[in-house]
Amino acid sequence: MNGKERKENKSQSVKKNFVYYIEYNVNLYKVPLAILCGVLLLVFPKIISDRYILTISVKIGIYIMLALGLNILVGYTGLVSLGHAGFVAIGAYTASLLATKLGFGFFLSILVGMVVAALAGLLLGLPTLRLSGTYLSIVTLGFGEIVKTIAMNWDSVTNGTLGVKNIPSPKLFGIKLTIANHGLYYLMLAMLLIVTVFCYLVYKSRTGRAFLAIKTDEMAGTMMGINVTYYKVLAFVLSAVISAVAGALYATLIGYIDPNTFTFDVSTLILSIVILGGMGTIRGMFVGALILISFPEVSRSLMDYRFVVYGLILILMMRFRPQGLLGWRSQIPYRLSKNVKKQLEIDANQYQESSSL
Amino acid sequence: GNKGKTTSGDSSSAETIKIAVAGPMTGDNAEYGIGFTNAAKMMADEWNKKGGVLGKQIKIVQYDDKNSSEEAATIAQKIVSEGDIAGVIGHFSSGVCLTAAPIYQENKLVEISPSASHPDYSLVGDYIFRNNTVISAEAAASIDIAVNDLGKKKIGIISIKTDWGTNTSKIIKELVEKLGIDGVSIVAHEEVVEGSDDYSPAITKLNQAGADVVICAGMYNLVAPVAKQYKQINPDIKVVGFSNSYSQQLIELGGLAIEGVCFPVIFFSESKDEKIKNYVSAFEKEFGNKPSALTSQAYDSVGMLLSAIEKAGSTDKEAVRNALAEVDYEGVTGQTKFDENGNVNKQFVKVTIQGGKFVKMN
Amino acid sequence: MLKVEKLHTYYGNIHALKGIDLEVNKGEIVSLIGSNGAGKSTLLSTITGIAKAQSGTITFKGNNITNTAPYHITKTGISISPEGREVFPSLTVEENLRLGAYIVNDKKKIAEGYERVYELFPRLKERYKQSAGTMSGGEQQMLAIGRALMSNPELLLLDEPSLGLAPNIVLQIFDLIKSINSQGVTTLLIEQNANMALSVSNRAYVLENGVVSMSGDAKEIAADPRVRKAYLGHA
Amino acid sequence: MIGQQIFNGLTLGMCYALLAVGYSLVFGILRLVNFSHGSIYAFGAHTALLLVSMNLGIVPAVLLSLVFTGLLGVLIDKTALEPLRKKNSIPIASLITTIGISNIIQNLLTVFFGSEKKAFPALFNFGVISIGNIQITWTQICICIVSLGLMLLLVLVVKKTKIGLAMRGCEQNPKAANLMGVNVNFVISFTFFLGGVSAAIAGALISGYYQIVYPNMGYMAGLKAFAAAVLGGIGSIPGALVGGLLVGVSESMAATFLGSTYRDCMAFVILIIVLIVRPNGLFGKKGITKV
Amino acid sequence: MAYLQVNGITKRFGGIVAVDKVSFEVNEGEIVSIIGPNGAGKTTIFNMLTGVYTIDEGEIIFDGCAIHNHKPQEVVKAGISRTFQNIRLFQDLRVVENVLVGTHIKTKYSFLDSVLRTRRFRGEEDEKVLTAIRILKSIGLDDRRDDYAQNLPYGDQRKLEIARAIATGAKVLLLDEPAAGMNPQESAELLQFIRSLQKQGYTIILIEHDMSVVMNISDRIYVIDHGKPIAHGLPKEIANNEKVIEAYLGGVSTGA
Ligand SMILES: Nc1ncnc2c1ncn2[C@@H]1O[C@H](COP(=O)(O)OP(=O)(O)OP(=O)(O)O)[C@@H](O)[C@H]1O
Ligand SMILES: Nc1ncnc2c1ncn2[C@@H]1O[C@H](COP(=O)(O)OP(=O)(O)OP(=O)(O)O)[C@@H](O)[C@H]1O
Ligand SMILES: [Mg+2]
Ligand SMILES: [Mg+2]
Repeated sequence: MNGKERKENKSQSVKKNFVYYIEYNVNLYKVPLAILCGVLLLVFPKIISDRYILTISVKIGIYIMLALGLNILVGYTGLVSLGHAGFVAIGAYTASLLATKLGFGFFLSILVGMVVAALAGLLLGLPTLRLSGTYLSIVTLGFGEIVKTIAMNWDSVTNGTLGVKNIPSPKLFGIKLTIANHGLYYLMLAMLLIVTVFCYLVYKSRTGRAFLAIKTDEMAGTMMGINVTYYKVLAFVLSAVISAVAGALYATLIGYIDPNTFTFDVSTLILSIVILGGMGTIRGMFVGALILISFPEVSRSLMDYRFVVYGLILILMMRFRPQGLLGWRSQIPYRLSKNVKKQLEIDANQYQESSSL
Repeated sequence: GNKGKTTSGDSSSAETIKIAVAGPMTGDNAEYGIGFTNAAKMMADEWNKKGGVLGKQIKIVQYDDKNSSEEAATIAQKIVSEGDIAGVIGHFSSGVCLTAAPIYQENKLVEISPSASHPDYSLVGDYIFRNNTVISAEAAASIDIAVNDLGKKKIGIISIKTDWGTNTSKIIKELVEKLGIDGVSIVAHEEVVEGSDDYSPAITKLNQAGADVVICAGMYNLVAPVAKQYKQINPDIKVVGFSNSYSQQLIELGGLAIEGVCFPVIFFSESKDEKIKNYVSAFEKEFGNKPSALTSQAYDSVGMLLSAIEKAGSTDKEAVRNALAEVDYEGVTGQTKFDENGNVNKQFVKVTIQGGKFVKMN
Repeated sequence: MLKVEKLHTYYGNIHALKGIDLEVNKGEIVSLIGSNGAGKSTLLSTITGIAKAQSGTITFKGNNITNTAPYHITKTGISISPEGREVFPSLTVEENLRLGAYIVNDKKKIAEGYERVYELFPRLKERYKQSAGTMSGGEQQMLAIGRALMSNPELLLLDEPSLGLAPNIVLQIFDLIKSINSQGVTTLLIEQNANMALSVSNRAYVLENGVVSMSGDAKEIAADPRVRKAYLGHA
Repeated sequence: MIGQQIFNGLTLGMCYALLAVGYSLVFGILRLVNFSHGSIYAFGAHTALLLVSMNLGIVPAVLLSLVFTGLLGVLIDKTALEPLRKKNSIPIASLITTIGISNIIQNLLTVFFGSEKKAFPALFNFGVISIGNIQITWTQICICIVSLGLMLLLVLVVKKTKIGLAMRGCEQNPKAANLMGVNVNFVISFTFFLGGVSAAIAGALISGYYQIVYPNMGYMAGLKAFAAAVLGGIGSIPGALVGGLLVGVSESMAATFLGSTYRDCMAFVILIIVLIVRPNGLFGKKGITKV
Repeated sequence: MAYLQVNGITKRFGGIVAVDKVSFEVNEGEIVSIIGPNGAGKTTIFNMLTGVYTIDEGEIIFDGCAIHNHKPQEVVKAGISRTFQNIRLFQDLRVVENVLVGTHIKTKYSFLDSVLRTRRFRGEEDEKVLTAIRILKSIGLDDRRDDYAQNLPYGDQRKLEIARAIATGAKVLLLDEPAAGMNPQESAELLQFIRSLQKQGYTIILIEHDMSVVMNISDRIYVIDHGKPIAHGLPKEIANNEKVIEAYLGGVSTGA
């Protein structure tokens, strides 16, 4: 009786909720919605073939990937990194140096970039295990600065301040993928799809739950048998690898990188995207990147005031939606698989039978 | 609408002829980009008063690349996407120019940089020009000042750790070696980074090495503090700079410490030449400060581009390029003609500071 | 002395207090009982200004204190031992107590305050240099109560003071409530241990789902069969 | 030469310490890394420059700039951070807010003053003292004296005064502090005022030392000072001093022995080494986490 | 040897000896309570048992293996799980997810399995969800399955902590003041629940100040004061022990 009352109360309060409506309907029509989005994204370059807009679109895609990567650290595991530009730099440098100096193909060099970044993630993850909060953040910040300094001073490998020039466009089946032939755009889409799905799958598994547990209460997590060390390092590694992929793509998009491409401002930009979109969510990264990357472009006419307004946007967003634009807790019930539902029904029947006996 | 836009470049339907000025308009080196824009506007005004070019008015469109390569790559895409730009004056530093130039080349849009000095820049392609000397020429002039005019032998180099600074210092070293003048040598080379105003470690090391002249490969904002901090420990030190330190701000920032600092320039605003005098006073009236060397090179760059358009008789990209390659232009920075790579050769004036003023060396 | 009229408080869209009327007279001990989530702590939060009242008024000594800042309310002579203890974890026991007497400027009064608290809870005296956060649960509860006494309040609000305390200390706490009451301190008391609470109180209110469902003389309430069943654990 | 470099490093370190104190003060009460501190510092220096150019005389100009910069700190807290506290929003929202503020201040400075480097009058320019073969300028000595004095004062405020106790209480548990009668928002604003003042003092001293100001001046210096603050144990004022000096000297040494291009990452290298050994910095207390 | 055997464990914090040579034993299927004045060292004992603190002296032997100074996650794996005196739920997660986190160590699929969504992943994941829901049913929280832990009333949060501890698959549950903040009726319900756990074969160690719970449910009771054991025995014996009454109970009716 008591339980039933409660349940009714709950469903009442849930029904009022706006977020619930959105989520409910999105969930209901997810297949048509996905197809619609897919088609729109695929035909986009056919409708708008302006190179500048395509360049920006690819850039947005890259930043979505970067945000997804950082989100694993910040949004899932609760480790605030202020040096993500370091991982981006590692990916970008490794891939473009291999491509320009040793003539590796794009896909091979990206693979090596991922491995190197994973090692760097491991390297950074391990010593930071004992650190928490601000202490961890500043070490990641330092990591970013150190990577930059290495890139600047290791002339024989990185060309120092001269940077890496003439980074070739990726080639697929002998075709050069460029902005002009939309190849780079589709490459970005494909990579973005993979990264997004990957993040989703990780999130919806025991790994994702372990991340979240560590974020909310590390001690309680340990008490549930979670190997905090392993998962923290794993978060670093995954995050680093994704950033490296995006970094490599970025290098071919711009065609030139130097140490100053990867400053602290890049790290804070990625972080801002994560927070603004809604940390811990995947949808938020898309919206966050769309806003923060396109804003400086659409607001060029503001000139000097451009970044004043940018700062204002950050402040106002945080003031009115500190949890991020799309940062809400899911209101629809936890999704149970068919098997579970079936089994639960059997349970319920058995219970009824036994009580009616 | 988009399609019309792309074709309007070479059709004559447009009301105006647009010239893009790209450079740092905000941020760290904004004074240069804004200088470019001002100079370009002045040149365009002069033409417009005379009736424009090909009977159309000239419009200067400003693009901000914040002197960053990645911004420049986007900006260049934007400029070529506009479709109705007749040519680009700009990008400021060599590294940034090198990122943007391939995009212009690929789209066959003429670019003239008033400031790029890296040897590779003009090699990007046949649409890429510069109205600035290649760095080796200027470096040779600086060494000449240090060795011949100041009569010093122990050269120290202090260079800013940017692509320009690294490259310049490398070339200085090579040149000194090649010259092989008796007793002249590089005694020490120190690199410094932007974002720190404390140069004492580098200076102390140069001083220990016994340098009697320091070639400072950096802009005014490096030369001034280095001179200041160096004179505190060695009042007799001589400092030689480059043309990009030729700016009123050098004097404001350096105060007494920059007395006697020397450098080679292509353009000297105190020149007695009537043409230059008129230009300088007009510029000062309009914008409240004297034009720097790079600004003046931008001014001439616009003049050359417009002459080329006039000569080509259309804004057809290829015709403009071909005409530009042929232009022989008498500007405030001297008689200018591009060689087969799109480079120029200029006469250097040696300038020093005396009593808080720039004067010609004798 | 304290008068609450038609008080409504929300947490976002959760309606936690739905029109509370309550009064505490000078010199009284008043108990507030009710099950988990009834809104007892919310009422104290609203009185102390931590939670904002949507509507209704709270008057203390004739002054309207609705929705004034907590620090201001403290200065008028209300002091609270809050739910969840809320000690300052890195500060020492002594510093915690010193902050309790933040509004007191008289050095002598502060010294007396320390003495009184230390006498009451010798454990706190033993550990006056220990960081409050490393104290055991019960020790922290003692600290929270002691801290509330430091400001010599006229009205003392106690939110489940016996929580986590050993049985003998619980007895001591109720003795304390009586003894400071006899010194003229008025007390509003929330307790899960309704039996004991009612036994020391003059009057009592029962809260259910954000409304007062019953009020009256403490003995009458304790005798009420519904209360006995629901809150006192007697069949 | 090494002696000279160590001394130069110490002066530089004092400058960092002055900046680090600002981070520590704000962190010490809000547990917030105030990323706008570097910009506030630049603001202080530019205000001083502006006031000096108005012919007020250098001392009144500097003093006025302290007040203005302090008020800027209060303004930031009141307009941007207090509303976030009211809503109990997640800490990282405040962090992003301070990044936004930093953007605004720095770009407004650029708009009004231009991005180029500008000359700042020399302070305490009374000449040079030689001890052995080490040359020490009066400017350096004054920087050290003023910094130490300021830090001593701040330590006294935090440790010995009632408002200092209130500050520590607010850091630990703002809600409880409020219940104890502490006007938490006032105390926080006061802390921001102190932070602003310390940034302005740093701005005037450092600009007077190098005689250069520009809108971007707080960027790298701010990051390094932040590292210094953490190195010492963020929240601790003596920690900020020791951290600052350590960063200053190691940077100077790195510039001497490795080359100036390595100096910027030196602060972080030292920081990481220290944190691996002492995860809460040199003077930092371990957070209390009793289970 | 008993199921869980604790021999002379000691913990010092600076000058304070929080736990001083405490020994006790717990047999399989028993409910054993630890009581004592505030600050006696009860929670500290739990912290030592679960590997949160290293111990300064002594040994802890569980099911024949020494487990002292092992990492907490290893202790959980060995089969000991706990709740906290101050509730430590994963507040941002749903109720069912809280319990799922508890099943973490019993889950065997690999990272690759989860990225590739292999059959093994799906099978195991379904099984764990089912386990979680069944545990919630048994504890009466099933209808709050989709709520976020933060929004639960206090009493339900306590129950969820227990559910989460059960989900780890542990056989020994350490409950630290589970009845704190509950009214008499609610603690009576809790009492029933703990009994039912015992029937299901769990071994339970309980810290509690509510004598109506302790005296009713415990098979045996250990009393410590100032870190030292002062008495142990059956509830009745403890209730009438002079030392215990003086140090701890005062004049409270124990309901035993
Ligand atoms: N910070 C909060 N945010 C949202 N809802 C809250 C918050 N605090 C309390 N509530 C809700 O408000 C209602 C009243 O809670 P309150 O804490 O006042 O109850 P209580 O009577 O003190 O219960 P307890 O005996 O558990 O302390 C409950 O439904 C609770 O879930
Ligand atoms: N980290 C620590 N540093 C210093 N002292 C500590 C620390 N942890 C616990 N103590 C002290 O050890 C003693 C035992 O604490 P513990 O938490 O075990 O008590 P308890 O028996 O659980 O008490 P309660 O019933 O009040 O919860 C207490 O006096 C406490 O102050
Ligand atoms: Mg309550
Ligand atoms: Mg305890």
